[in-house]
Amino acid sequence: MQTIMTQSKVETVMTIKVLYFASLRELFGREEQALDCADIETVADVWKEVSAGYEVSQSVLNSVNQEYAELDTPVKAGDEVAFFPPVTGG
Amino acid sequence: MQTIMTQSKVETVMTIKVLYFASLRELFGREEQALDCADIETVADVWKEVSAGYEVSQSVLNSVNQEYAELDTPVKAGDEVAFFPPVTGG
Amino acid sequence: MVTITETPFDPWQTISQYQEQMQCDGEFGACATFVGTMRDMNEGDEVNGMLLEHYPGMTEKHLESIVANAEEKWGLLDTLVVHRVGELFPNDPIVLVAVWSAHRKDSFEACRFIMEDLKSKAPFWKKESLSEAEQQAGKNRWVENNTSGY
Amino acid sequence: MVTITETPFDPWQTISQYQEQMQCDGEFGACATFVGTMRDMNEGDEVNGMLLEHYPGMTEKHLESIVANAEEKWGLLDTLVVHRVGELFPNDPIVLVAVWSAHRKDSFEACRFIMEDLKSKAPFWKKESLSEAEQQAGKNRWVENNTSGY
Repeated sequence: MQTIMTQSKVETVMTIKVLYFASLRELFGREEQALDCADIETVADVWKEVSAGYEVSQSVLNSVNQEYAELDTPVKAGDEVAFFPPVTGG
Repeated sequence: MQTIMTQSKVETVMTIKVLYFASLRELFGREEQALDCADIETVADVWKEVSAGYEVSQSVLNSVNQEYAELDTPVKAGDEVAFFPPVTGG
Repeated sequence: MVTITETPFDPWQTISQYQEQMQCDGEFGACATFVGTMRDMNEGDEVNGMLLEHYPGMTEKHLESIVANAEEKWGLLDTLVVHRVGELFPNDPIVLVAVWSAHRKDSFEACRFIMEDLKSKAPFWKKESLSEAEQQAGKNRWVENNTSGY
Repeated sequence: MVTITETPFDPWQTISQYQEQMQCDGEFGACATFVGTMRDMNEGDEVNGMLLEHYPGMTEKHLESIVANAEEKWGLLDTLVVHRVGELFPNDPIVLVAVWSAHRKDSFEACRFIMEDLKSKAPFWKKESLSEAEQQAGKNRWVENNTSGY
């Protein structure tokens, strides 16, 4: 997961990539955003930053770096965090 | 199952059709025979008549008129009785 | 539909053709299938060929009653059972069961139920040829029991 | 093999072609498959179309881990999973799972396990268009939960 970067590129990585899918994408009116990672320690912190006051409920699932995660899962710069409703494939 | 017959044909129906399949067909050296139904009341009676002393075992299954049957299932003239080993299809 | 055939069949083409003439387009959300194929090994021995014997009449009746039982027990839209008889060779499809239903639980359970009932009760018997030499010498062996599928 | 595709696929032709290039001829005695197809009704409403959204990257990874789990749990010879995304219409195949094994118990159980895990955890989301008028008005509905398959 770690790559050697030039000093000028370090800045771009000091963010967390946040993705939204399905009804949450429509609710938030966006599918992706870059979040400054200052003061972010967990998925719950990410949610608080991006959700504009929406309560997190059982029907909001999340993942960190494309693996299912919990609200207390740690998040660091460069991570990809996603929020989405219960899945309905198949 | 019943048809109107001329007197001359009644005689042909006073038999039981006995069929053998798979290893039992090979053991008995025949696949079919007509058995006089005198003194035949059950599948066990049929077996005694045709088996030339072979013991009936758990690995001999039977049917009467193409439905699974037991040794004490009644058998009458015109019936089709079959003996066969455990099935191995599929 | 239940079919017993001496002719080799392609299971996927058979399902595809059967499905095309079905009258429940848009209704079925689920199709579970099972295809049994002849292997070239059994009980540790190489198998070169197989003779599949059945009880004409009783076999068809029994398979039709299995299908009727499954259709009564689960909500099925259509069911197809094809079983090969006669002379078979390794890699030949032996049996095909395909079950269509609105929801997946029904087709999964019915497909397995039909296969287990077929294996344990439908009057078919397999005789294996273990090698060409044995085959020519008529030294084949009857398969004695099917293993349980549960 | 796991494939996500925006292109409509014929499940039977897909299985047939996949099986032809498999390297286990003579070894597999059993193949259990499941095909999920789009119905024209859901929860009592007529459905005209569907948008199937997924999480590119995570979806593939998750399906591959389901397959790896199944292959570890049962003795499988090969596994194929195909899932459609994008715009779908009634009667379109949505998902295909095919599992090959030596004996039937393994393929039956693994096929159902893969489908249940896929339905409950793989990141796909369905949005239904209930009528052409609603579709034009952008009034579609997200499917909220998959029903249990057990």
